[in-house]
Amino acid sequence: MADLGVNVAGVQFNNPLIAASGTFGFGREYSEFYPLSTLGGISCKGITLQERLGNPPPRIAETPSGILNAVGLQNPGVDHFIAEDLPWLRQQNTVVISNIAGNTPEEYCQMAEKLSDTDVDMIEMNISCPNVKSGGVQFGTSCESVGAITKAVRRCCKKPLIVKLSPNVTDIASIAKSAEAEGADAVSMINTLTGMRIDINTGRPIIHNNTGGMSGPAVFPVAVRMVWQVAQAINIPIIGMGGISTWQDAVEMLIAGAAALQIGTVLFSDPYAPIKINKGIAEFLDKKGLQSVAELTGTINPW
Amino acid sequence: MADLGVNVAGVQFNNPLIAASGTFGFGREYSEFYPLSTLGGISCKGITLQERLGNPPPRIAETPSGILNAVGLQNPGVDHFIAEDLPWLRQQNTVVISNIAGNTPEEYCQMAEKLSDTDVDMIEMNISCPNVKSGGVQFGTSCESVGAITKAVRRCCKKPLIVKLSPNVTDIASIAKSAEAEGADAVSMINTLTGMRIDINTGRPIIHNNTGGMSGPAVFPVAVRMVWQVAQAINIPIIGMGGISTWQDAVEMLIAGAAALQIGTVLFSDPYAPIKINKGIAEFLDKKGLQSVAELTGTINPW
Amino acid sequence: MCYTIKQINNFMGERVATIMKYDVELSRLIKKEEIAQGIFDFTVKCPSLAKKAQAGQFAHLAVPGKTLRRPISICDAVGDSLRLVFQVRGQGTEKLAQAKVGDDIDVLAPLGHGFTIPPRGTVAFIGGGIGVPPMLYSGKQAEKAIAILGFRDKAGVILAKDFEEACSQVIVTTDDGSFGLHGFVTDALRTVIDKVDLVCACGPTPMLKAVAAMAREHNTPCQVSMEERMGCGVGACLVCACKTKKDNKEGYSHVCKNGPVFNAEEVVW
Amino acid sequence: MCYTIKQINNFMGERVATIMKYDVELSRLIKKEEIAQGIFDFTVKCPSLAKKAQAGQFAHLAVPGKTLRRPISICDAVGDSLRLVFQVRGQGTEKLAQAKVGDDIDVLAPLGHGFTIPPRGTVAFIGGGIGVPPMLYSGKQAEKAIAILGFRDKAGVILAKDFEEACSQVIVTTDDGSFGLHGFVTDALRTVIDKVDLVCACGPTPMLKAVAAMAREHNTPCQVSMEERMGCGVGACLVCACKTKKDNKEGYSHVCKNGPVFNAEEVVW
Ligand SMILES: Cc1cc2nc3c(=O)[nH]c(=O)nc-3n(C[C@H](O)[C@H](O)[C@H](O)COP(=O)(O)OP(=O)(O)OC[C@H]3O[C@@H](n4cnc5c(N)ncnc54)[C@H](O)[C@@H]3O)c2cc1C
Ligand SMILES: Cc1cc2nc3c(=O)[nH]c(=O)nc-3n(C[C@H](O)[C@H](O)[C@H](O)COP(=O)(O)OP(=O)(O)OC[C@H]3O[C@@H](n4cnc5c(N)ncnc54)[C@H](O)[C@@H]3O)c2cc1C
Ligand SMILES: Cc1cc2nc3c(=O)[nH]c(=O)nc-3n(C[C@H](O)[C@H](O)[C@H](O)COP(=O)(O)O)c2cc1C
Ligand SMILES: Cc1cc2nc3c(=O)[nH]c(=O)nc-3n(C[C@H](O)[C@H](O)[C@H](O)COP(=O)(O)O)c2cc1C
Ligand code: FES
Ligand code: FES
Repeated sequence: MADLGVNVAGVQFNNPLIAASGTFGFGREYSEFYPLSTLGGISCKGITLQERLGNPPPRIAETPSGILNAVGLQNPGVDHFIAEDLPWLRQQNTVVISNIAGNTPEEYCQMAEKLSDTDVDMIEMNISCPNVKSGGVQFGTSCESVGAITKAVRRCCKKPLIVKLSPNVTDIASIAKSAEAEGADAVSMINTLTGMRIDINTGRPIIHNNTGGMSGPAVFPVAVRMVWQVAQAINIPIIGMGGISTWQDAVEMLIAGAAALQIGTVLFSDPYAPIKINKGIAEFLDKKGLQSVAELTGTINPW
Repeated sequence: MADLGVNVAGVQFNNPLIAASGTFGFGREYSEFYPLSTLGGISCKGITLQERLGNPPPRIAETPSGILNAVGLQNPGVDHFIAEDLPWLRQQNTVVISNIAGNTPEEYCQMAEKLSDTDVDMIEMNISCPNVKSGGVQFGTSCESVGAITKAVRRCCKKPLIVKLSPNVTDIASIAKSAEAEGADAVSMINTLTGMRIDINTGRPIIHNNTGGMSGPAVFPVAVRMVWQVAQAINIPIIGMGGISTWQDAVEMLIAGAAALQIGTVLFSDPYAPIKINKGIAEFLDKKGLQSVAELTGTINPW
Repeated sequence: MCYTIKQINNFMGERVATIMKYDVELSRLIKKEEIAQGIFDFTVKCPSLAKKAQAGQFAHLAVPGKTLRRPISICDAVGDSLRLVFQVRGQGTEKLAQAKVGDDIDVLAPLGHGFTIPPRGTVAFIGGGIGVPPMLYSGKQAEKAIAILGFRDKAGVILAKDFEEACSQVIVTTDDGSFGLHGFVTDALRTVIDKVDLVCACGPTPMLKAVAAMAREHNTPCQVSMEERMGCGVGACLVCACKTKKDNKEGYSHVCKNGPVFNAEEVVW
Repeated sequence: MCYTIKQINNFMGERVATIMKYDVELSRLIKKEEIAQGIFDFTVKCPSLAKKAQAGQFAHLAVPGKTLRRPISICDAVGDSLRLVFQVRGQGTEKLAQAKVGDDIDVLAPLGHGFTIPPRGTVAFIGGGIGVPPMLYSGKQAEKAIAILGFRDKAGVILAKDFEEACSQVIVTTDDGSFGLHGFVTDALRTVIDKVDLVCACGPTPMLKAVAAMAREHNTPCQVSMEERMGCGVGACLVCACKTKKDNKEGYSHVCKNGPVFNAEEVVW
């Protein structure tokens, strides 16, 4: 049988499926469904230097084949994460990725420093959260700012550094290049696509933040396109995500160029999705006579 | 009963529903379903200075709640349109919008000049077609280029000029402002969101052009968000589109800030959608005690 | 350590109630009735879930074609079945209502923190409108239960007979007086509050607020079941925020995990 | 001129076959059979559409939950019903196959340009695999019809009896020889081509290409039914492009309107 293991920036994952940041908390809830070692890794809820309360509700809305969310980075702060969540997570036999967001480059650096002294496996720098006024998205939309912040954080970060890219940009490949040039070890993409729904009876946006981030199957074609574009532009690995909900989607994203995957919204429909998707990938590899996931990555044959 | 008529840049429409460019050809086919006066207007298939054959097939793929297309602007050229299609269209008792795309600003101007001497009602400048190498999208992604081309075409265009905006950009509001500043009479938005699907068995993109433009319900929340952002930035009217498939969607888009609407992909699911949507809008207006569509436009009440 | 298909299958097979706290069960719809205009009473067979269900908890139902599940309170748990009563509000509940007897519904349950009902004493169970159903199973847990059920009008009255069987006393109110007492549930509560040890309530927020205020006035403990739009339903995604105050610090609790039932004193209205 | 609700309703009521060329009809599924593994034979009642159907045209079927309709050839038109035979290929046809007798299917038909069958003469109707069904109604239109039906193996053979009734001669071939002639449809065509005045074919592109080449060799006119992914189905969106040559100029024709049936000579293979 094919080996589902993947290696991203020197970190070995049991399988290519990583829980997407913000959809999986710090793992405790889903560990009541199955052992977390079922997943290749967990990208934890985005944390900030200080505790954040997040946005007022409503924080979620449904859209055709997708959802909008605007949680606003509710989290207990980096220190609490290190003290309370990380030790427990470490025991779950899965890769632990800490997802961080800051108001300033200095905050990102402070967090990266703190986390560098812990045993998290990787740091995922969220410079693309669309749901907070100063939650990083301003860093994520130009090559200059992405380059600058990557450079700054790279210097104080002793862990493999993943830069998480926003899809709300004109040219994602150039942005990925800037991250690579300044020392990112991998990129993860895509974060949510900014969207909005309005209650026609009240005229009120359904989400209190007015706009929210779209995820789920609806965004999948955009994610695949962007992963393909970025795969042609950079040499560091891509962690692909955005709307993956079946094993076929997972395979498609790998073919487009992803070395590993994150899945988020599908967990809300089906908490067991990771098990089914991993099973499907393994069977597909076997059917195709491939030995590993890496043999599938980037095998797209464009016209 | 409420009046469904709307006025966009001085042009009066019987109702706010306009067939979206490229989904309705030059109207002949759908006129076999119902009189075209059922629609407020028709935005014709995008035309170019010379005839274009378009892309090789496949040109379409399905996605969750949406589709991708890459027709590649197959069209008979502006002269043929003026000679063969326009006279027939003129008899259909509906507003006729000519949608144009060019390889160079000069081509846009030449077409605008030719059309200015005809009795088309409006010209919609497509600077956002993602499916041809030089089909305008390069003009549509920066403020400078949108400003420059709008300025150039404005000078040679004697008809009300609509600039059609691409959603594949970081900051659509600034781009809309540039169009307004250089004399656009209205903007229409959104064109398709670039996406991709891959056949996992062959590794081939499903669409021959590799990427295609996503439309249909999946993109609706992105369209609503962008219309809202642009409505706050400009004072010229917005023709809203992108995934409208029910009367509720239509009302939502109007509330977000659209003065009129285009509908495209929904016609493929239900050719009679315009009739149903108009009926729904009229009933909604009556229920809310509104006299006209204009009274609904932009009535969003953000948090 | 690699992940084999055997392991995967094992995981899927092993996810039984005794090992894991959360569980999803494909549950056969065995009874369906429209008990009032647009209000459906479903009985679904899901042995492993039903036996764990507690009063005030909810089920998170998958809806074909929808990305998000729909949270519906557990109205009753009898033997190996759950009873779920819901109102058609939007597209999801409309689709759910189309399920036919014999269809399988994907149920994630029982979720959340329910009512905490003391073994002894008199409890008032107050339901307003579609907040009535969860009070039925709850009412059964109390030594002495007084049910106060508020509806807009006679046509909206549901489950009155079930409550008659389950509770020592049932007061039905209607806003327009077309059935039972003319008035609001608070009018009825006022008449009995002196003899109750605890108030449990579910319904529209203004009602909950009024009930909580009255309970507070009378120094009676009060638990309220809150509603918020949900994603995961288990406490991971943090979307179902409800403003609460603990140790004098305001913050957001989560309806799906910390709730849906909160001590009324905690809720920041 | 404004658009009133009365007018709107009128439009919806008036869209009858006699006024408009294109029509959609909610069509009751009155018969359903799985005639081979994964191949379904549907009979849908749609009087106004059935009476307009011509050989080689197709129906565009709405699939619940899908944005795009699915094109399925008209296999037969009898009285007020259409017969549609399709194979489950992906999500849409899988969903279609779940329809139950009594369900209503939203059918847009009859679409496209079908076979042009002369009133006199012998016509060979060649179907390959799931290209077989449309040849049935077509075969019925010819004075003398020779049907050549190719399948992978015996298990895949469909509609043989229907063709026996409708055509003067039926030759079935299978790739593996498990039923009928061992070989391809072209092997069978070679044996009869000298006596036919026209060849009509539907099936996989390589088969069509081979059939067209053989017809050409024998100076026999040939019409082929092409497939392409579709949007509107009526010729407006231009997605269903098929490369054709007219007056020595290459360009894209559209399968839904100019086709699905083309003169083989026009097609650029
Ligand atoms: C803990 C809990 C228990 C509930 N118990 C019941 C019950 O027993 N019976 C009953 O009829 N209803 C109950 N509700 C409300 C019920 O969940 C909503 O009416 C339902 O989700 C609406 O879905 P829809 O598809 O009809 O509406 P849509 O508007 O199509 O739904 C769109 C999205 O918004 C969410 N949403 C819309 N309204 C609500 C709401 N009031 N509360 C939470 N989410 C909402 C939906 O879940 C969905 O995610 C409960 C809600 C919660 C939070
Ligand atoms: C004119 C015409 C007549 C046809 N007649 C028949 C028939 O009588 N019986 C039959 O079984 N099949 C027929 N087909 C093929 C049938 O349309 C496809 O098998 C079907 O659309 C596949 O849909 P799906 O949901 O199973 O596949 P999916 O892969 O889920 O479909 C995704 C999209 O691709 C399109 N697509 C996929 N494969 C094809 C294909 N081969 N041709 C056209 N579009 C495709 C689908 O329509 C849909 O838009 C015909 C096709 C055409 C163009
Ligand atoms: C409720 C929710 C909360 C999220 N929070 C975060 C976050 O804190 N940090 C982050 O980088 N991404 C966050 N995301 C984005 C996801 O990690 C992911 O990029 C996105 O949802 C696309 O993947 P999906 O379609 O599989 O969900 C969040 C997404 C959701 C739905
Ligand atoms: C098949 C197809 C062809 C299109 N061709 C054009 C075009 O020629 N010019 C143009 O400006 N937009 C074109 N579009 C974009 C639509 O006009 C519209 O912006 C988009 O489809 C979003 O609206 P919808 O979701 O209602 O379809 C095309 C869209 C489709 C689906
Ligand atoms: S719904 Fe996810 S935390 Fe409550
Ligand atoms: S499917 Fe639209 S032109 Fe053929």
